[in-house]
Amino acid sequence: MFSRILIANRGEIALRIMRTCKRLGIETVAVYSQADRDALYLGMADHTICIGPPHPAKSYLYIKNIIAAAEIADVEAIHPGYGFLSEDAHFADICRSCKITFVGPSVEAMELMGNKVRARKVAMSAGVPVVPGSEAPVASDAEARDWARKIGYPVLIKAAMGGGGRGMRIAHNDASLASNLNAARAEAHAAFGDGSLYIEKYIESPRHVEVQILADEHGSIIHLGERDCTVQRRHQKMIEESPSPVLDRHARADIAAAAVRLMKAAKYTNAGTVEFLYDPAAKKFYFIEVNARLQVEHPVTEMVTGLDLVEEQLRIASGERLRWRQKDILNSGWAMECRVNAEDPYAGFKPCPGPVTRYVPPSGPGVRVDSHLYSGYAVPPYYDSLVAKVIVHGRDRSECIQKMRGALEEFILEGVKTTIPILKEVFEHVRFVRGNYDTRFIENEFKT
Amino acid sequence: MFSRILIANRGEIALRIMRTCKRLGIETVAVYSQADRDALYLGMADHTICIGPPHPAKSYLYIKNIIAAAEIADVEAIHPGYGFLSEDAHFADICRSCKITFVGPSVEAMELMGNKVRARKVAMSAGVPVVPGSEAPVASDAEARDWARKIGYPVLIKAAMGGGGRGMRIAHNDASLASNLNAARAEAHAAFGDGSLYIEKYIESPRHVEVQILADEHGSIIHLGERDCTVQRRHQKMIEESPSPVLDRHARADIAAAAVRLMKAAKYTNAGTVEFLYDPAAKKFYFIEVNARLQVEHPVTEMVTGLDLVEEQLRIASGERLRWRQKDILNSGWAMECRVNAEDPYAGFKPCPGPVTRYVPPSGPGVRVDSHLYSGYAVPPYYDSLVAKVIVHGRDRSECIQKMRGALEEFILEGVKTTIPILKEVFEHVRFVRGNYDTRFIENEFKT
Amino acid sequence: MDLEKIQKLIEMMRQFDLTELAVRDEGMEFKARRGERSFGPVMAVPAPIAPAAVQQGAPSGANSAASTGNGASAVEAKAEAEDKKADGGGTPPGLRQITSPIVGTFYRKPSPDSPPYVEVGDEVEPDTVVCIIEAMKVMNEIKAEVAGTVRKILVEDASPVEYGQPLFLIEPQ
Amino acid sequence: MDLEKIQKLIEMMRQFDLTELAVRDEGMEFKARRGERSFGPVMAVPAPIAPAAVQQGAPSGANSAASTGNGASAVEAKAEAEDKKADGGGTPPGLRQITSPIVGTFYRKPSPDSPPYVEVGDEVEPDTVVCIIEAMKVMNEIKAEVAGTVRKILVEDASPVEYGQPLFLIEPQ
Repeated sequence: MFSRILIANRGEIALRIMRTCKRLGIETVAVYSQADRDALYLGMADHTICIGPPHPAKSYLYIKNIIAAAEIADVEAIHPGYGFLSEDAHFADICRSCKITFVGPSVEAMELMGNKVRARKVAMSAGVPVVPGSEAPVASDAEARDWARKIGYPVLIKAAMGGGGRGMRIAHNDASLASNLNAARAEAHAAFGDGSLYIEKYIESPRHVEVQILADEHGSIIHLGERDCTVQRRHQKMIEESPSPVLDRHARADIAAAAVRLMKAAKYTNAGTVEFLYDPAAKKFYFIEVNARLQVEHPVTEMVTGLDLVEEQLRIASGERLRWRQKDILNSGWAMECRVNAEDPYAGFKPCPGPVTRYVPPSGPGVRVDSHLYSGYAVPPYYDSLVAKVIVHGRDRSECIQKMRGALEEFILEGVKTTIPILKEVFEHVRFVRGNYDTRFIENEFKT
Repeated sequence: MFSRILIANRGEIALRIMRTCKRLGIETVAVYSQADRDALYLGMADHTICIGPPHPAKSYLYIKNIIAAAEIADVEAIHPGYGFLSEDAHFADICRSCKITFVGPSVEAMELMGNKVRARKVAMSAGVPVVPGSEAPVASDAEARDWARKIGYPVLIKAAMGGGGRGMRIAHNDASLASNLNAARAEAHAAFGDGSLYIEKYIESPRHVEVQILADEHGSIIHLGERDCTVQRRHQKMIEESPSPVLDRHARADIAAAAVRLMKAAKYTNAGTVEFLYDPAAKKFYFIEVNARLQVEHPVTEMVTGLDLVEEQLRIASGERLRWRQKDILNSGWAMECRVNAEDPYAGFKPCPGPVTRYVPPSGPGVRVDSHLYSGYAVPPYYDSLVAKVIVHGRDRSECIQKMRGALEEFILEGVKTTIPILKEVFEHVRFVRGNYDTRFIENEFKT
Repeated sequence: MDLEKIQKLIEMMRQFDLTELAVRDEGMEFKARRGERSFGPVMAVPAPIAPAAVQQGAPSGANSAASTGNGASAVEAKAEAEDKKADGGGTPPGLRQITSPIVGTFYRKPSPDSPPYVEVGDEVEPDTVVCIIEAMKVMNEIKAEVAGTVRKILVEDASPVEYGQPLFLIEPQ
Repeated sequence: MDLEKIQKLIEMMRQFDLTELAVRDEGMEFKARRGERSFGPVMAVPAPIAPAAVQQGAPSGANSAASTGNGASAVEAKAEAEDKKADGGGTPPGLRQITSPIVGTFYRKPSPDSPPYVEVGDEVEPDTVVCIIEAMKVMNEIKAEVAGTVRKILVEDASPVEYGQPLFLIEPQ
């Protein structure tokens, strides 16, 4: 195991990773931008290094300063958390050339999974269903139209380099396809520097279901069950749970097996997530993409498995063998997570940075809050607006819903607007309680 | 189930009970003394009623105002928490005569267990080993000496009405017995209004092991495993864990079976704890007493069983049948609790009330903190100094120790002195880590 | 007078380190001044209530905030608070409160058909019964404890009352 | 009286670093004053750092609270902060800092056997190299960016330095 690592991230996930390191006796080096210099969690680190001004491009995304920090602090590994550099194969490659272990998959697996077209090919070759569509970026509008007619409208236009819902458009017929293609291409160019688009089947009422994978560097791979992240706003997850309320025993086994097959084919190592769209009416699932990193919603899996995913990541990255076989993984009960963002949910989820005047998180049996907030903390305007994750564990889904309602009710977070009010609404919504909703639930049922 | 209950307590346990009520949809009526009027947890209650000035005798122990509050708020039940009126059979009797359900055992069981001599007789009749000693208060110094010689020195002189270590003295020979008897009698008179004493075998290196019981009003009774509460200061528990590190499989089964036998014989209902002294050298256990209420350390059992003990209490009190059979109770992993008191551990555990200037509790996988504190709360000087409980759950004892070290390290609690520093020391002490200590561990090994 | 509001205002002054605050709204006027120096814990720390204030049944008032202060200005504030207490705790100048010594149900009449014990404008002696409070089926007579004139009845007949709740305003003789 | 409104007003005062605020509206009157000195964030609220301050490598100081402000008094406050910054941020009056623009290892000499780039007392021009900082095996020459005299060298040779860390104190010409 490592004796000292650098955490190339901030906020709740930096704190989360530090907690596991503390427990395992691993020294931590925390890097921070000047906007985070007063964050209390820095006090938990063994060393702290300022790596730049507030703007992420000049600090948390500035590879040169992060690597320099790793070198002067003499760390053996860098944990990238999620976001920022976590899926940057170039960064992982630099780590490797500097002989610093990147806590994540290999550069090759990251490159493979970072390209959706290549990832899709791997899936198909592994016998994992994909959403019907063009297997490569469409060369022309005519090709796009041919694909659309072959698949059948409605179709989705997606940017090859997009993600998190960015760069997606729906076309219902030839005319709307033509107009949307131009707009999507321009957007993709502006946002990702690459205007490549592909066309795929638009699934009407999908669920988002993903499978957590752990794979070591010695060929062992297991899954830790699925998470259902169907409650999203603007394609960003709001609520995650495990298990999924819409999978039956067979579908659950099939989707997990497919995920394992795919990751094996990709020679994937460390923790990763295979995301699927699931069509509950047809009982069919379709591979979307791989998230080659720890995910925001990983605590949901921790609650039902009793594992510490950050610990598993560190063990795998340090070359250990998986300590578990598939049969050792006994998911028990139900878990849910709510993401609390410093945003105004009734003004289009507008970010609301600023000082937190009072912060009293909920607690109690089966309640966990991952957050770097405290009374007096100021949410900086430069970064993601996620400020807390409320996670509950109960015997079944209805106990989870009860616990989450209680926890949200109890949560005191004053000074900034947050998504807590809309989360409370969701937990009272009859369709949520019954588990009967799709990925457009929030936009269709709530005024945001 | 009840639709509205009153919580006749304050602080962390009032908040703890409210959390479960919220989840179960039970309205809560919180009573408070004027010293607690600014406590944030009162905001979670559906109704609040001021019941008196700060002094407990005039508020939390003042039955008349509590019953009047229950009547004007029209509650169906009163949960007494721990301490205050929780073991007061007279209060339970008044509740019954006012047709308010007391969330606890019957008046008769409370009276039986409240009297140590009677409780001991029940134990003996149920075939549960007791510490050898006088079965009744000794009538004279001569009788005390006869008992002491029969049992063999050293012996313990105990006040019949004492508890929590108060009113106990050790005698090593006839001479020290004679002098200690007089002192103990005077103390018992002053403290409890009753000078009755009894004599029992003094066990040299005992562990404190207790068994959690749940019994419904329909004759079903189960145990939830044991807790080891050997780490004590001045006979008050500091650290509790489950399972006990010193019991083997047979001893564990025997002690649990003995506890169930005793509680059955006492016709005990609701949640209760049977406390034992365990002599690891002789592998023998001896019944000490029954705590006829929810205990401070109940979260330890919640962590390993996944049950919510307050929920079980409420269900039992409302007349429901136990939802579990013994075989359904699968204790998994290990759990530990640290009590954080607002005291100066290096000045004889002197209470340190006052304002909490900064409060940032630990969190993370398997970490739970039960506390009513927040940044800006002032710990009042009138009540128990317990201000927070840090509870961790892990796969095994060593993972628990790691997690607790991390949690204590992370805990920011400024403004008042607390027991956190000595708890940290305990978690580094080789004897604690090895599980090799007895109830005098703190006084023998630490400068307090 | 709403002591809680006053306390909140004073707490805000400390929290945000104000040296002066004056507010006039809805017939209430508030004016306060603090010392120039910074005071201890900046966060809204509710100080433990002084037992003296409590025994008088006065809500945790302006003086408790001041009691954590130090230096000359805190003493000033405290002295001011004591002055206020002398003329009636949280009540309008010149009036005194009768507060509930127990929890129960407040009744203005000995029985439904009887006339009320007292009405606004009535003169009372210290041992005049002004109401009864029922607790645990027992009727507890509450006496005025002061000689004067009833100026206001603060609680509706047959309402629940908590410990320390103001029941009447009396103008002492 | 609307306490929330009052609190918001007071919060605004702090947020925008006002020393006085008086409002009269809809029958409500409000007047408050805060101390002249910098109170530091009251609840240790670190305000977002203004990018301007950051590029100068100045510590997140008293001025950062002002940087979010607007309106007349905020402008005043900001001007004050700029003044402070001009005389050196956290440095002694009359001196300027050279701060590290990158993370790395600080070297005073181009090679172990060479003399140091600068010593205390040396005159420097804006493009005088004062040290090198090694990062990722690359030696980065750091220039004075100001003309003046080296008054203090703040970092030991061959020590690690973080972004924004003061390296030298220069007395400008």
